[in-house]
Amino acid sequence: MQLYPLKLVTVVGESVIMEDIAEEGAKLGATGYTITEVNGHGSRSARNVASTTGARTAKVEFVVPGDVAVKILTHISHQYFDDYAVIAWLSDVQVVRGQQYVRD
Amino acid sequence: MQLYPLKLVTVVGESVIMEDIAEEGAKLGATGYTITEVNGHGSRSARNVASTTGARTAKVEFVVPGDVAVKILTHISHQYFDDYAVIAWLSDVQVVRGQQYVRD
Amino acid sequence: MQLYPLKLVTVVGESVIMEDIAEEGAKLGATGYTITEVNGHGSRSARNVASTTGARTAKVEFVVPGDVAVKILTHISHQYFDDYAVIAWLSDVQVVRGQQYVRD
Amino acid sequence: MTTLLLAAIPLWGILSTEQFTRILESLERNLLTPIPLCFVLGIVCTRIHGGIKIPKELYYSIAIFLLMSIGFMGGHELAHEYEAHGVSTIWKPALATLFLGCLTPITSYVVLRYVGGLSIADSAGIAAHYGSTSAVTYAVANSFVEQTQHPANSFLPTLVTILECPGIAIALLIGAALSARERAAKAAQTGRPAKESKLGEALYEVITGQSIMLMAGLLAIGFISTMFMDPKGFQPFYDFFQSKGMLFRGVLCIFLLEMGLVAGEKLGDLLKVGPFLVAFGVLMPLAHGFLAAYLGHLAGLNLGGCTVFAAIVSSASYIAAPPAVRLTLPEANPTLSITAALAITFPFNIAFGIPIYYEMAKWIGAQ
Amino acid sequence: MTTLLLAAIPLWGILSTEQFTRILESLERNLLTPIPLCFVLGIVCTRIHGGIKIPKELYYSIAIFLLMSIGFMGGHELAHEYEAHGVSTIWKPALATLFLGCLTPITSYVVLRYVGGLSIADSAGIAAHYGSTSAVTYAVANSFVEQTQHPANSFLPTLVTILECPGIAIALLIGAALSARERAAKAAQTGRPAKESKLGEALYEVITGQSIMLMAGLLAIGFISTMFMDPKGFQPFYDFFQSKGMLFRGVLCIFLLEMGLVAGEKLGDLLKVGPFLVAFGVLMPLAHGFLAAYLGHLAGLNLGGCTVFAAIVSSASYIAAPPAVRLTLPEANPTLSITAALAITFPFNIAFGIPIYYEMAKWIGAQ
Amino acid sequence: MTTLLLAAIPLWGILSTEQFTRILESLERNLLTPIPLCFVLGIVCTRIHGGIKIPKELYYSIAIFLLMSIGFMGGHELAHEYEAHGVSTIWKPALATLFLGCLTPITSYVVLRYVGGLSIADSAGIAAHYGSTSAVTYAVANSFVEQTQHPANSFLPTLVTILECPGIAIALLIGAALSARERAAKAAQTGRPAKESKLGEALYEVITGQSIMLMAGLLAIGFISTMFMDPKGFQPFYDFFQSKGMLFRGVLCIFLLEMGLVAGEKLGDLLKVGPFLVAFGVLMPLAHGFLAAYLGHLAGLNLGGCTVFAAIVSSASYIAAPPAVRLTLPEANPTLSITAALAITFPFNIAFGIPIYYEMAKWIGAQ
Ligand SMILES: Nc1ncnc2c1ncn2[C@@H]1O[C@H](COP(=O)(O)O)[C@@H](O)[C@H]1O
Ligand SMILES: Nc1ncnc2c1ncn2[C@@H]1O[C@H](COP(=O)(O)O)[C@@H](O)[C@H]1O
Ligand SMILES: Nc1ncnc2c1ncn2[C@@H]1O[C@H](COP(=O)(O)O)[C@@H](O)[C@H]1O
Ligand code: NA
Ligand code: NA
Ligand code: NA
Repeated sequence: MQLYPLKLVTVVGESVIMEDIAEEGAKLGATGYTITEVNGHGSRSARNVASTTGARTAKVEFVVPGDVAVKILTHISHQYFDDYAVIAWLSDVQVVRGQQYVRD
Repeated sequence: MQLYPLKLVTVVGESVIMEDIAEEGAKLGATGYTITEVNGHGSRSARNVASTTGARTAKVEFVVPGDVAVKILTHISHQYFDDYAVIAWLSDVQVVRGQQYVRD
Repeated sequence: MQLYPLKLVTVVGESVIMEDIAEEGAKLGATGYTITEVNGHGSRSARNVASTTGARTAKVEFVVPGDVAVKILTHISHQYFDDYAVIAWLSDVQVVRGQQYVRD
Repeated sequence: MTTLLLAAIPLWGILSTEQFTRILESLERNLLTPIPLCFVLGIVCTRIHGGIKIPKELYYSIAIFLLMSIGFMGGHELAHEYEAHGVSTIWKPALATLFLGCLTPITSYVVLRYVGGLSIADSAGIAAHYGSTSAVTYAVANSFVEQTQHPANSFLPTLVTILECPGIAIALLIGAALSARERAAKAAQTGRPAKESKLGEALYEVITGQSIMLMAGLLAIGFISTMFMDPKGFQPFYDFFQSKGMLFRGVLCIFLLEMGLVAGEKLGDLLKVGPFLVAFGVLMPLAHGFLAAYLGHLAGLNLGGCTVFAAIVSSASYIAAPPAVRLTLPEANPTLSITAALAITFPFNIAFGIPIYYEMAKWIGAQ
Repeated sequence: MTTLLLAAIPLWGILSTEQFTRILESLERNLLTPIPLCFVLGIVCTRIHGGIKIPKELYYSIAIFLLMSIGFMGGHELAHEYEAHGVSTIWKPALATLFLGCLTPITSYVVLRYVGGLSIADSAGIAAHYGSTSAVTYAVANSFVEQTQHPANSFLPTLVTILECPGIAIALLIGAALSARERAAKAAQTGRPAKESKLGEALYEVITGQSIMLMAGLLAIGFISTMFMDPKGFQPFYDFFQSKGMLFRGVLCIFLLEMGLVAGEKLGDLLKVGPFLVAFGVLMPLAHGFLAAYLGHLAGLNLGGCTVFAAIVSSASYIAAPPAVRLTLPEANPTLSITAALAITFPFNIAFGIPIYYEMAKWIGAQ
Repeated sequence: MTTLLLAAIPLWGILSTEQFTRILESLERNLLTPIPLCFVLGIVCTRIHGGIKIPKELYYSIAIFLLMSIGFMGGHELAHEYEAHGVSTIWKPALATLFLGCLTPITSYVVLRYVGGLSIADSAGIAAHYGSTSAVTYAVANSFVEQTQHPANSFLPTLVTILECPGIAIALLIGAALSARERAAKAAQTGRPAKESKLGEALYEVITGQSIMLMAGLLAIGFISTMFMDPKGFQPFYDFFQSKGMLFRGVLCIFLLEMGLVAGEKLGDLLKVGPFLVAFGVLMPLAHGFLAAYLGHLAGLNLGGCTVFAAIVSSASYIAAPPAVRLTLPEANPTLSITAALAITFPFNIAFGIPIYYEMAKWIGAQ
């Protein structure tokens, strides 16, 4: 079992921006993404709009090489951190057949 | 991109206790949490009550500094491990603008 | 707080195979698993069938010792990687009362 | 099994052949209708690993509709009753309900603890389920008596609302009081601080829970709008909520299908819970049901009313009770209580209990 | 509070005692019906931390049904209207709607920015909500006038559809234009590239959003099938969607219950938003409503029509507007706009506004 | 495109001008009704990236209701039929159904593999879809013939149930048998163990799947309760489930809206699947439909019955078949089968197929 070391980027925040983030991540080099509906509470959750008004919280995950991870986090940090309730982090993962998640 | 090393605490278990765990985690120092509805199976899943009766499984995640992580895990371990179906683990994460998730 | 180092195996893919993967993981030594409904997009997502036709994406997580992790990933890689849209990775976790997730 | 058989003997002695035939006829009339048949379909489906999946959101939505409907029609009928007789016909049945709501958790606890030898926590946990009531059993019983042309007194939904809470509260208090010592001992022994009790929180959640809020709230709404609206404007709401209507009966079929799917899964646990609990799940309802029919008759309920009253008193909660018990008596094994309530008593009541209570009520003299 | 009181004085001056009594009677007739009472129940439930949980899928499903129903019945009635009078009766009200759809975001912006002193982004964001409309307010107002036996003109649903978009678009354009400079300055100061604007995207999403697509789409379907189907085949669709029917009224109760649950939660934010916004949320609708009733009357609407028209023009969007504002004016605080729209204006309209508009319309001379 | 045109020529030859006009009239009568119009709205909405989102739980709930309703009404009508004629009128159509259920997957496979040159797995996968049936196509066809005042024979729902499984089973067996060698070769070549086959599991899941369990189960329930209940008690269930009623027709609109949303998305895949599969998705149903109308007529079906029979035989499954194929023939490309079934055959049948089968049935002599 050959495993490739890659990075897992996890972003949690207002779902109104999450589809955009997923697509922007793909443009920055991610070969795919996974979105989960979640419920959340944080320091700016007052900014979060009630469920009935269509807004909720979502999580987006990207499995990407280190450089792409940094690009995605930098983009999110500039574009969204000031005005939206969002948290983002990075962790190390070992991926099966990981080469296919690295774009040339 | 400046990243801060923090801990990700993940707790999975009977959803009847998960909101309590989330709030107790906040009291112990977490600045926020993320809850996901999941389905689970484990050694004590016989204790898990059927979906129709309103009980299910949920996952709570906290991004916290190491000391808070230990406090949360210790609390959960004492209060819930004996009587409830619950699993909890810790992993390392690198968080964007991580200083804001550390309470003074 | 005594923590045990174990592995977290995460598998994301077409939900039509995810219950099977969960059960096969249990047979290979996992003491439990956690399933989450997600939405995903990847390189083979064209193979992914629309929501209305009952097929979607799901995530399965196993907390297991290293050797079981390798067994699960090897099995998934052989049985599913060629024909199904699926991604799988491994990460390091520290588990509370972790000994109970190691089968003899 | 011996327990079960021994316990059943007295029943046989009581019944004449003619009564027995009548019960069988009632059974047939009850069983061969879509509502119990959908329950059976659900069980069959689970047992053969069939693939029916009712989305849980549909299930919750139907539950909301049923509770609203029960409340609304209750308020509507109560307004008519109130205009006709004031509170004169209602206070006695209300008192009987309160009395039984306090009695049944105690009888249940005593039988479970001292006849069955279960632990304090398990006895109290199961008693909380049997002390409360099941709104769906009410709905099915009500459909049954409406089909026999003996509709129940108009204020029965009010009684369901009254019956919801006290039983859970009393059983949990018994459990908390009696198991406090055990817990303190355990805490001392392990050297760790005693766990926080969630009793107050859980009791508050039962009292302000979905069942109560929806039934009591819609009861008030039904009452007020019957009093103040002109009948033409009221009509569409009446059509939507009415318990004889196509919506109520129709969605009840879907609901019972899902109940059957869940009960079918729990059937596998019957072996685990053992013969005593199986016998308890059948005989305790019969005893409570008989008592309820009798007291209901004394309090002035009619034939349909006594039948439905017996059904709701004898039924066990599987919506409000489980989370409350799980939070306050975590050492109680939920498999025991859920299996008893959902896989034994509920099907027994739906299939056999309701027609038996009907014959009991007749025998007692209710009309 | 002073603002509120000062602003309310002129109203008192206008009303005679007899008119005041009539308003009170209308209020009672409106308030003591299931639809507003369910809203109240929802609020009460949240305030006491009660446990009603309406699955969000049920809420969305009801919203879809209501929008389809409004559209379908609109198309159906429009077909009759069209067969009887062509477009002669419709073009004036349509024009009035378009005019008010462009005016109300501007009046709202001006009042918020220059009377209230809110920031550009906050003013534009709130104005986007008040420039659009709330289909549920339409549904409740329509139920009210149907119950007073003064049904609104048949083409009102068409007007709801027309009113949905322009207000949001205009307010967002104002906000984007005026805050562009501020953003450029901030970008220069932090040395980071200016953020991408999502204005175009957001506007397209409003125009092709769920409310418009369902209402306009079903309007066309209702129109076409009324024209081409034989009445017998049309009947079941009519029964399913009709706004006087049990389904529409019944599910509206459940919907308002959920609205009450959400509004109840937002009540806690009233203190945060301050007295100015509370006054705005009550007085702006009254002003817009009066204007709408007046213009509607000039455009030929009947009594029910003027009432409903005033309700929809004065109401604030809380479905289409919030995500559009969040995406284009992210620096606007959503708590302000959502609280004003959902916790102030919506309840005010449901409980007091609609009967007041009814009396306004009468006073103006609508019949 | 050449394939398509060549294949269409014989049709033109068969039709007289008068027949052609009649077909156009039928088309108009069919197309300008809410059910197909909602489908069109869904497609339009997706193509312009409009924002309608039907919660999948609503979609599943409606599917459950439709299947229950089809089964229940089938059982109800079957009981009447049975009381009137015993099984004498039913066994021939049942046999014809079974025959076509076994034939259509084979014809489909042969055409796909040898005319279209698709791989074994793809041919068998698509054949599994076309060998089974679509309950929604049944519902739409049934609505159509009810509106033409030529209701189908009462036992058609029974035939839908019979048609569900055999086609999938036969196609999967063909696929598994023929592709076993290929797989063994590949396993040998890669040196890895051959993958486990999930054929048995998948077949069991088809047979005990949701469609069959709900339709067959409710068929039995409808039959039994018609036999044993008094008509007054039966009425609300009849009103709830009846296929001419407002609930069935109304929710069918919402269902088709969602189907349109999905089909609209798949339209983009039409280019990927190529002209052969487009032609297949139109011509195979016409061929199977004609055969079904003919055999149905021989077996004694009436005009409406032949029309609906042709519609169900010609339709392709997109609920039961896809997961079964995905599990047993994973190397088959699901885009091909789903696009053909959902984006070609389903819309074709809904819009054009059903009226054409109606004219076919007339031409054959069904009354
Ligand atoms: N410390 C935390 N741990 C886990 N999730 C968090 C944390 N802080 C915030 N979140 C998630 O991120 C979302 C936005 O957080 P915030 O920007 O702090 O309001 C919340 O709704 C949570 O789902
Ligand atoms: N080994 C495991 N890997 C992943 N999740 C687990 C594992 N064991 C337990 N879980 C999750 O934790 C819940 C409670 O587990 P248990 O206490 O073992 O019954 C289960 O429902 C699963 O969701
Ligand atoms: N780079 C990625 N990061 C995160 N999730 C991914 C990634 N690639 C694929 N996935 C997930 O895995 C599923 C199957 O991927 P694929 O096999 O690439 O089509 C997708 O639906 C996604 O949910
Ligand atoms: Na009880
Ligand atoms: Na407005
Ligand atoms: Na077919």
